[in-house]
Amino acid sequence: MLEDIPVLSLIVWLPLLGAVVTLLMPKQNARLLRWTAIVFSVVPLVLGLLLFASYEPILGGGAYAEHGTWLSVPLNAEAWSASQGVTSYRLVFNYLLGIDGISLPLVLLTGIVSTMSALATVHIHKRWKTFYPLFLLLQTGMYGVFLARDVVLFFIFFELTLLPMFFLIGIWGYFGKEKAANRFLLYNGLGSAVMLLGFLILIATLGFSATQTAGGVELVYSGSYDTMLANLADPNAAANAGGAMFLSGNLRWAAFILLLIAFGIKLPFFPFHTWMLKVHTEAPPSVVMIHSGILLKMGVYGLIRFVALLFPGQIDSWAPVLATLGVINILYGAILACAQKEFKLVLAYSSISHMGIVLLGIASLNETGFEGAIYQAVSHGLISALLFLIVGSLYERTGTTRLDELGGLARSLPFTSGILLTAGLASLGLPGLSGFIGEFLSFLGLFDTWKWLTAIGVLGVLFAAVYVLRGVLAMIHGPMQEKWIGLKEARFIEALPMVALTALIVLLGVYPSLLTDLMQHGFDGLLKELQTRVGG
Amino acid sequence: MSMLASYLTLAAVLFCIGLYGVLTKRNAVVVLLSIELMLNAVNLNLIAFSRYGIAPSLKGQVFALFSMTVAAAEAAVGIAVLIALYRNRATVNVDEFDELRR
Amino acid sequence: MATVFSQYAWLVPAFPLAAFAVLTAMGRQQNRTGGWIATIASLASFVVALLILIERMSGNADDYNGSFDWLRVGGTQLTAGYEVTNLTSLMMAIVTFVSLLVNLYSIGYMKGDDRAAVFFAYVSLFVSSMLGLTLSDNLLIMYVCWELVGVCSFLLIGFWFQKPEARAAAKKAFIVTRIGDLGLLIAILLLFWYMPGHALDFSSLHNVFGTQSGLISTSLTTLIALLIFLGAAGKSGQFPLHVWLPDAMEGPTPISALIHAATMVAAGVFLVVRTFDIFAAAPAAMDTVAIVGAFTAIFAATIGLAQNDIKRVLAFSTVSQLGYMMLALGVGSTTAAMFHLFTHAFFKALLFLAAGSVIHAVHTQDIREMGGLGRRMKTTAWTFGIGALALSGIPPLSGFWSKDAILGAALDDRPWLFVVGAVAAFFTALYMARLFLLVFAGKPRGSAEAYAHAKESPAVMTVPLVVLAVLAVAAGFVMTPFQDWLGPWLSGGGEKEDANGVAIVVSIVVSLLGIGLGWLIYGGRGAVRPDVVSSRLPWLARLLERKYYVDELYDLLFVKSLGRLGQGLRFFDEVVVDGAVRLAGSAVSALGRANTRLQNGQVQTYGLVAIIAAVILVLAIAGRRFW
Amino acid sequence: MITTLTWSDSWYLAPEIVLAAFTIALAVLDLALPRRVGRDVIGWGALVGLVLAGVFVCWHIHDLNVWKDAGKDAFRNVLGGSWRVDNFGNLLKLAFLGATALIVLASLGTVRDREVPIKGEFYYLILPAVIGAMAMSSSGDMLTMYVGMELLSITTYVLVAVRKKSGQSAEAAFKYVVTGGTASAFVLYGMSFLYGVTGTTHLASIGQALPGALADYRAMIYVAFFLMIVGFALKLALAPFHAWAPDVYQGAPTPVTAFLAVVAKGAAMAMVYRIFLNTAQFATGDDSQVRDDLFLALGVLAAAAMIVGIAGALKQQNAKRLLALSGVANAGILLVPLSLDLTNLHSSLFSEFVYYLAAYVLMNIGALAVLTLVSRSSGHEQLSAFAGLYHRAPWTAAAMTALLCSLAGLPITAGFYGKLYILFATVQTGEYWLAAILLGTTVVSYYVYFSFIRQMYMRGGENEPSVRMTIPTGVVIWVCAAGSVALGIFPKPVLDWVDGLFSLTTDFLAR
Repeated sequence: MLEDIPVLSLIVWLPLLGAVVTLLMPKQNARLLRWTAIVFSVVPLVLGLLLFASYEPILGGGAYAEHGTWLSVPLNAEAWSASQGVTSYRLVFNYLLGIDGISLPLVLLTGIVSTMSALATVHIHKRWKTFYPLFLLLQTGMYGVFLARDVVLFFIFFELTLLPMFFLIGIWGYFGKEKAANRFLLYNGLGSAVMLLGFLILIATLGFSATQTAGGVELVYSGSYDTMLANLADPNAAANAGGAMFLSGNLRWAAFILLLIAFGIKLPFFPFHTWMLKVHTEAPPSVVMIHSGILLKMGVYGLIRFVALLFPGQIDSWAPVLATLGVINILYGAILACAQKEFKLVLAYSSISHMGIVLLGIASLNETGFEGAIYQAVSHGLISALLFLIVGSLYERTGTTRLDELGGLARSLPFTSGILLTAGLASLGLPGLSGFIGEFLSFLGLFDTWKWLTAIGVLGVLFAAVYVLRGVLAMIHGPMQEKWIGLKEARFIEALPMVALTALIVLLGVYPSLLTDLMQHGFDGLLKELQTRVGG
Repeated sequence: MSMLASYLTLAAVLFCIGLYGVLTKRNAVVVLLSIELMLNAVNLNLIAFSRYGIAPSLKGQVFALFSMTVAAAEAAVGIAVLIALYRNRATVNVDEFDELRR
Repeated sequence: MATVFSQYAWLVPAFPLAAFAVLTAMGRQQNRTGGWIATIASLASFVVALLILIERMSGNADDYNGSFDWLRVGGTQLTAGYEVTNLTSLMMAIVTFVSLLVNLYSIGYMKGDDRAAVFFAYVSLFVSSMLGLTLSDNLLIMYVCWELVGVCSFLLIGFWFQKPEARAAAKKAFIVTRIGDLGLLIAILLLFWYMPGHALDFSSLHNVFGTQSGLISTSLTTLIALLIFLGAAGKSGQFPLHVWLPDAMEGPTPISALIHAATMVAAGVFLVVRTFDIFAAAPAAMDTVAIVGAFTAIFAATIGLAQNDIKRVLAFSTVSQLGYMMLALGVGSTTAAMFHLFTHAFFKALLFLAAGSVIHAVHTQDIREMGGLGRRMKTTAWTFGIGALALSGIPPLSGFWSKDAILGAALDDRPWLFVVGAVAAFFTALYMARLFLLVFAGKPRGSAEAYAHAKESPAVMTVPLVVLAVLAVAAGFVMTPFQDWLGPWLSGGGEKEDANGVAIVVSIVVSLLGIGLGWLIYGGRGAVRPDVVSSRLPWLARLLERKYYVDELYDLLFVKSLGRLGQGLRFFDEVVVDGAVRLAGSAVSALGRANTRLQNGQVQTYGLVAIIAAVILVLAIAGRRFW
Repeated sequence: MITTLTWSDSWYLAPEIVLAAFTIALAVLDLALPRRVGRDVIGWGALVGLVLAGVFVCWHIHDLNVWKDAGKDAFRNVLGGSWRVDNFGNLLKLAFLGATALIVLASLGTVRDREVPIKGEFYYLILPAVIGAMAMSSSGDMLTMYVGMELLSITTYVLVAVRKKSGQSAEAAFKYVVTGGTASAFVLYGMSFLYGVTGTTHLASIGQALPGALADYRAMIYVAFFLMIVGFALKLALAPFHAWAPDVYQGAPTPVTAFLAVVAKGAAMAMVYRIFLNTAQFATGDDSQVRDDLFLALGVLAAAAMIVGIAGALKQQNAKRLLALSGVANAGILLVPLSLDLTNLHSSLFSEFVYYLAAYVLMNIGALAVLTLVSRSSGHEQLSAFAGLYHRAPWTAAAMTALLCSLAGLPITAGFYGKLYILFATVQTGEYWLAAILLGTTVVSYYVYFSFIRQMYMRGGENEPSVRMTIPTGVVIWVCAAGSVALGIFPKPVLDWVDGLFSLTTDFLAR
């Protein structure tokens, strides 16, 4: 049934439709706007769940893939036609959407976190009619990133998330919002510029395909991911390329490093992390939920999809570098998280630490590690979304999230505090909650190859306990200050996403097969490549 | 060839004098005159090439004629602009034309 | 024989889990009924566990194993499953029994607390995960439950969250045990990659390590064993990870009885027993276990001598007794260890509950403010006395038999450890005598008003005391040197405890000596002044009172230095990393400013710059061709 | 060979003749019309003239297509080869005419008598300027090119000074005259050497003769080209030859600023393309050193322009100066395709250039049109004039956002696609350093252009006066904004069309 409708396109474009719809609505009716946004966030989620239900790992997502040509622009063929009989020489940007075990979990994550964050937009108090279209536009960008199978399309969706985020931070943020928005824009702009250069190198050196027709040769450059994979796998590709420049060793390294940095900034890894601190502290909570919950995961996804899967040789020899970076991230983030006085910053640094675990998973270069990386991404997405949801809810009530100003909140806000504690425990990797599985799989994967590094990285788990407990307990335990006595417990619309996210975190922690089974065949190609490389 | 070389040298010197004038003279009128000097250096160049050049042809002289005409027009406009400016500022000192800055 | 009840073993943890779910869902409204829901659930668990135990005791029942797919790791499917063996059934029975009693006791103890429902929810979750830990058939699931019990312990220590001490203690408990957990985690990682077929279940471990298959080298085995022991040490409060356990006494007393005396802290011992094959294959690891155990036993016992908080004395006693169990394991006697775990569960739970009863009555934990309470609370005093005697190792109480089994095993294996154990036993008897005498005998030292208000606790609290007291007396008879029933049952008939006359005599003598000395000092006769040590050797008294300054050392070594490192990195992050970013930014703006400065409005300046630029361009690009 | 102007030749000069005729007619009309009659009618007349000229250009394109289909060369030499009708010229002419039409239309809505007292003059002087621009893009001879360049320059000198009561306007004009004159002198000086080495001023002939002259007159060839490069760098305001541009742009009336930024720059660019592609390719011979140096110099200038332009704009508070500096950067981008090697793989430089030029026309004119509106309501041209525009005129703010996205090169806009196309070319030819600089400056440009967005959306705005929109300006703004977005989403028709029309061999290599 799902195969017959363009389900992926629906997932991508429905939020945009929602954005248009909200634009047509009256300006003052916040409820109407909010519920429209919620509906348009839920529908893609439902579609994603249907996909999830019918997805067969063994078959892959081929049945759902959508192929189309978006642009086919001419490159001047005169010189070619004279020498090689090329009749058509074009640059093609495809509209390729696809799904597999790597992207499906992230699509689901996007749906879930977006929906929850849409519910959490009750904390937005002004300019709704501008907020919701941007919010929905952002969703289109995110879905597009996870579903696009053409590097240019991917890039466009990637950039498409930039603009709404800039506004969402800059208009609805807290005190230093403009600065935060600028930082976000510049840093991510830099990242996407680096990424674009990498992609262009890929297109120019891997994205070509020549078709022999009756009239002559048709030469095409395209950003199609599958074409690139096919060219990579084809040992004769360089010869087939004819005059075209094939990806040489040096270029391969250059593109690899460029993409690594590009996605590393998004991830973010040390020392490219400072931008996200400001975003975490200054952006409105529902936006940070999306930022920390989904946008950072675009880095994870990019690293796996474009760095690991496209450059098996490079990632093979750079695995120690990645693993070291991962360990640095883990410890650096964790130790700094221990030293913060502002809870949002604790969470920001903890994100850095957790993303280090993702790097470890990727550096392990085995199925376990990759699964761990994705699992960690999904789980961190849920957990950090939950944490920021609570942060928003607390900030709404207390006007601060500084650790030294809060305390004893469990007295007046037992429910919120309980959820906060659960989320904190999940964040420190407590078994039975989702955070553990991702960490475990990543460590397990890396341990096969880099035992000492893993052992050092595991220390991060200890620090995680330190900073999470330090932060969470400072807020909810201890003596309560007078002024927090009358606080009101979370409203239903706040409690709903809290409970839902908690439930998901527990579910994924208790029954991890739910996700790991999805990813089962996602890495077959790469692993085969790595094996031949290692074996041969 | 030596003939050409000397003309070219003269033209180059003239050009440089013109350029120097443009860059240093305080009087706006002199600045405009210096531009004319540069253009005239070029004219000299063209004529020299047209007479003593590698492939002598009339084209150079024609070019010089055009150039003179155009330069005249340019000078006219330049002086007109300067007059407008002088009316406004009551000075022709280039140094004082710095209201538009930064 | 067919297993009738064993296949329903999953019900045992399921009941308390259900209670937890119900209590959480219903929230705070259930302060009244909450206790009963939890109690009924643990009763149900106890019944099932008891049935299973009886079934297993009736002889040759097969081990039962059930599992389902849990997590796919690469090509390997990890399962979650449960396994019923003699060991697990025994452990299950202990846990369910103690938790039943503690639940019952808590109904009285927690009466009037407006978060009682939360308390019972936590307890139920704890019981459930503790049972899961007991039942699980592989290390990974065990690890999951292992961490869950840790969290419940953390939650319950911090139950009175408004007390800063409780918050600090909870945090400390979690973090210190987590250090041990990391060891266990790394051990699991190692096992996963080195075990054939990535198997983590206990039967495979037995097959690989127990049979000298040589699949895994001795050094690696030692490493794995030590890492597992690190985990066990964290949970069981072995030196140097013991620091959290005394602080954990900030929690409600029933919790101290249940978690920090009878069950969870014993999980470390249980873990080593479960993976004993690995230890057995690594002699060096065995030495470590034995030495650490023995050292902890004597180390904690000496500290117990100088503490003034009733629960802290008991806590150090627990640490010390756990050290005994580890000592037993280190000298190769799992039966002795399990036996002591078994008896200790009863008498230590008894001691804590009785202490709780005292605290309930006088609202203080400082023994210097007690005294003479025996007259006001007879049941409590009697039961506490029985527990103290059992702990001190006075025959024929249960503690005597189990301690004797350990000392006997130590004597057989490494006599010098026996000496250490015996000295520790002396101190044990001494501090228990001190504790009992200071609390229940003599004249009241606290305020008269408090003494007047002190009265016996309600039945719901005393009944568990009595039941436990009976068991503290009787439990030892399952394995005496004369009638050894437990040993063969647990170890499948291989191990037979030999009566060791020397051990028996020495153990009785040191216990009596300890009690006697205690009587002389604290008996109120003034034979020896209580400040005999503190006046002669003030530094020693101070050392003991300050717990050998281990906390202070850790604070200096780890907490402070982590804080300093954090500050340093913060500076680094703000100044160097972010500074580099700002520097790049300001470099660009400096270029912009240079450009702005250039635009001074002087067209001749513009021309000059242009000409200079032109010269540079020509020289750089064309000029390089000419020289 | 003596050639005379024939009727058929004048058919190929029709667009220019039309414009010239309109200039004269409108000048006469301006004189004849009584004072009290508004001069808007002259503006509309100029618009008609521009459109008519555009129709003729289209007609030429059609003619050339017919020839092409018939198998003939799709170009026409007129006046002894000094004038060429080919699609290179035609496409650029269309761009210039379109841009001028937009500017005229926008100024019809905004130029007020107080600002430009001699409005009629403004409208009819813009026409000969366009003729000059067209001559620059359509000449086959250096001489004609030079005359075209001067025609454009001299008329724009006047246009800049058109607010004759304003000291700023006159000062800007003076600076422009001095710089423009010097630039002309440099260009001309370089041309004279080129003539000296080859003995001809005909571009194609120079191209043929240069490889032969290379052996003996290498230094002179260097001199010739570098003098021209310096001259053009001044004209194009490439960094660091750009310092005059912000002053002049600021002092000139905004429509003239737009004209300078778009048409004058585009025409100079066209001239550079024409000259370098015709003469500097040195297609034969192994000695490619001089050629490489020349194109490297262009690349370096382009890079410098991108960097300095954007960096300079970073701290700029005056919106007009900011756009001037952005124009410097964009000139750099426009120059990049030319500086790249022509190879089998990469020969679509003209499509890249023309596409980005079109994008640049739209975004720059649109942005300046918005600026006119905004500065008129706030009375100044500082960035803060945009404060709260989102509240005052949400739709204009939205249009401006689209235009800024295009300027910043964010998807999916014409600016994005144009940059992408050029970037792909740089990567194809292996000029990664240029790609890196282009990308790096693009990132910095986010900051620059988003400073408008910050003002519009995140700063005050409730107290500022409202913005009064006029229909012609509104039309221009929306044409530009919609065009920017549409070109970004569907660049294919334009590029297919350009690729079908333009041919490297026909337009540059055929004599």
